[in-house]
Amino acid sequence: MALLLFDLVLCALLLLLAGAAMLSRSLTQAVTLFIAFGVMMALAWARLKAPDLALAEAAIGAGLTGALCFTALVRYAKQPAYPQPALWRPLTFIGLVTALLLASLSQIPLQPSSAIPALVQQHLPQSGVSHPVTAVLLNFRAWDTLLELLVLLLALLGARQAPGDLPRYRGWSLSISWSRLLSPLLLLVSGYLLWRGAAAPGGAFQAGALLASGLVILRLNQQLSWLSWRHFWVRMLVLGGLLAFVLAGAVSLLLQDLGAVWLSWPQSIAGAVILIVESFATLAIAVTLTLLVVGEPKPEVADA
Amino acid sequence: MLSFYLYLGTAVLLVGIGGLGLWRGPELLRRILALNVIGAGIFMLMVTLAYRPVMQGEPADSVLHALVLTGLVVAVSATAFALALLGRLLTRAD
Amino acid sequence: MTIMLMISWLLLALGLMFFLAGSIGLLRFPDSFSRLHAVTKADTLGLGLLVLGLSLQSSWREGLLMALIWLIVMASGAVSCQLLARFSDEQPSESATQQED
Amino acid sequence: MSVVALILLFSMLLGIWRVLKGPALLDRLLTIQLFGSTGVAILLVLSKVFALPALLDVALLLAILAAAAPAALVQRLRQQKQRSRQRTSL
Repeated sequence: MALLLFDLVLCALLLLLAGAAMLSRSLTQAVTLFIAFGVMMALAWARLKAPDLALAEAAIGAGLTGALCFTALVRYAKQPAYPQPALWRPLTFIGLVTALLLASLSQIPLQPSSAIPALVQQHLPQSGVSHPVTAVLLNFRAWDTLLELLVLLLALLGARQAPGDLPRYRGWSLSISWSRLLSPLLLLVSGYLLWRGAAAPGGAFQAGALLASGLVILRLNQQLSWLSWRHFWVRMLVLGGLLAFVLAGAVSLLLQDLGAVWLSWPQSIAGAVILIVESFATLAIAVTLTLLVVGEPKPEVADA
Repeated sequence: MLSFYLYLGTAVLLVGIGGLGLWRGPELLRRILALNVIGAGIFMLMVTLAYRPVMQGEPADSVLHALVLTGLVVAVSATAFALALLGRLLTRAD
Repeated sequence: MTIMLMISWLLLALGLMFFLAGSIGLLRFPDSFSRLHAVTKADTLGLGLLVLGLSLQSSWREGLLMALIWLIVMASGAVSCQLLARFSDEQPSESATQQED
Repeated sequence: MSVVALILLFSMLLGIWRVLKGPALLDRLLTIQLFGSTGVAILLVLSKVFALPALLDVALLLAILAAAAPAALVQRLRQQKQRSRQRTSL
């Protein structure tokens, strides 16, 4: 009973935050509400027993999205206020569509009819890891993960074509030393998440997102000035995830018999291959997201 | 049972709210936020569908969880790309 | 065992009281700085009591992890309180210098 | 035990009013702070309710990031003020 009430309040909070973010007059308020919405989504994933997603959402929603949106807000600094458009026409149309969608929800069967989860459970012992989500991401559907790394790379290359012009600024010493104090802990927890991914919720995406949040926070506090695209090894780190993936695919193709499928690992070394690929993927995800979020600062701008 | 439909309904309503924000705007930044809200609604629909086996005492559907996990990271990178374009646009408007 | 459980629930209830007090403070206090005070202090203490109450019902490993979480939240409450206060303190003065320019 | 989570969630609901009302930016940032610490508490309680120890890791992660995020965000917002000041001096 209390759990049902909990669900009710959680859903009400989610809808309230999203609605207020869309309709609020000030953009700063909208961004603040959206960040709070991200934290609430992490709670919703925890409630729906998806701890993997809760980990990723907490890292992305509480760290990366905040930095991204506040950077955008900085650019909106002196824009004139936009007039508020009328509400009734979009509201009628969207309300109608949403009502139809809501009515169609009763068609969703309560019993899942897909046979795929059973297949995953059946092949889990041969995958090299014991956590099903990691097995799906890095073994059964390794193609998806490979292509996702490609998408990340493309996003970074695209964003590099549109550089911003944010000046550097000197931070407070309290904030700088606090971020320095936290950084070993962030590194430790990312490593822990990566290692745990074999047997429990965790893995490359969560560890990469957390590491990226940590790096972003350090970058915003004037640390890690070497972390930019100009540096050769940073570029190698960005490419490393894809390269390790393709290399692992090629090597395991050679090790297996003729007729083996691309990106299927030999069973005896599957665990090791997954760990190596995941380590490189974590670093690649972390560095790519960091560069995407903080961008390149202008070479030198005088302090205030 | 009731919670299941509650979360399904919330997912659909989130998509609706996001669609409203996407239509109405008026700032581009708010439209990007609206796309993220629509994405959150769709992810929630998928995770709620993955929750169905839990109601029968089985583990949740890991394939859907993996899909949503991929989606979360792709969504944040797409948002970052969109915001970079937005930043460029605002710089030129100055 | 039942006494432990009772103590645990007592601590949980106390912790909840501090959380609610923090939220009510955020709602009702007259100016931003007292609201800052309410949120960063009351919630930290509430979380501490909650962690204590929960760790009476769980294994020592989980208890240790929860204690670590509490330490982080406590330190961050203190630091972010300072940073936020300094940030809002800077706002009026900056606009004043801007007018002088 | 889920009653505890419910009450915590309710205290978050109270905080929303402050984001909507403002008036200063500080008040809005404060609500994010409140959401961070209360969210950590809810995750701890949920991990007990569902017997899912993995949620403790989520709470740890949220605690670290909620700790570090305000510091970083405040830096960015100070850039905003610097930027608008540069603009007016040009």
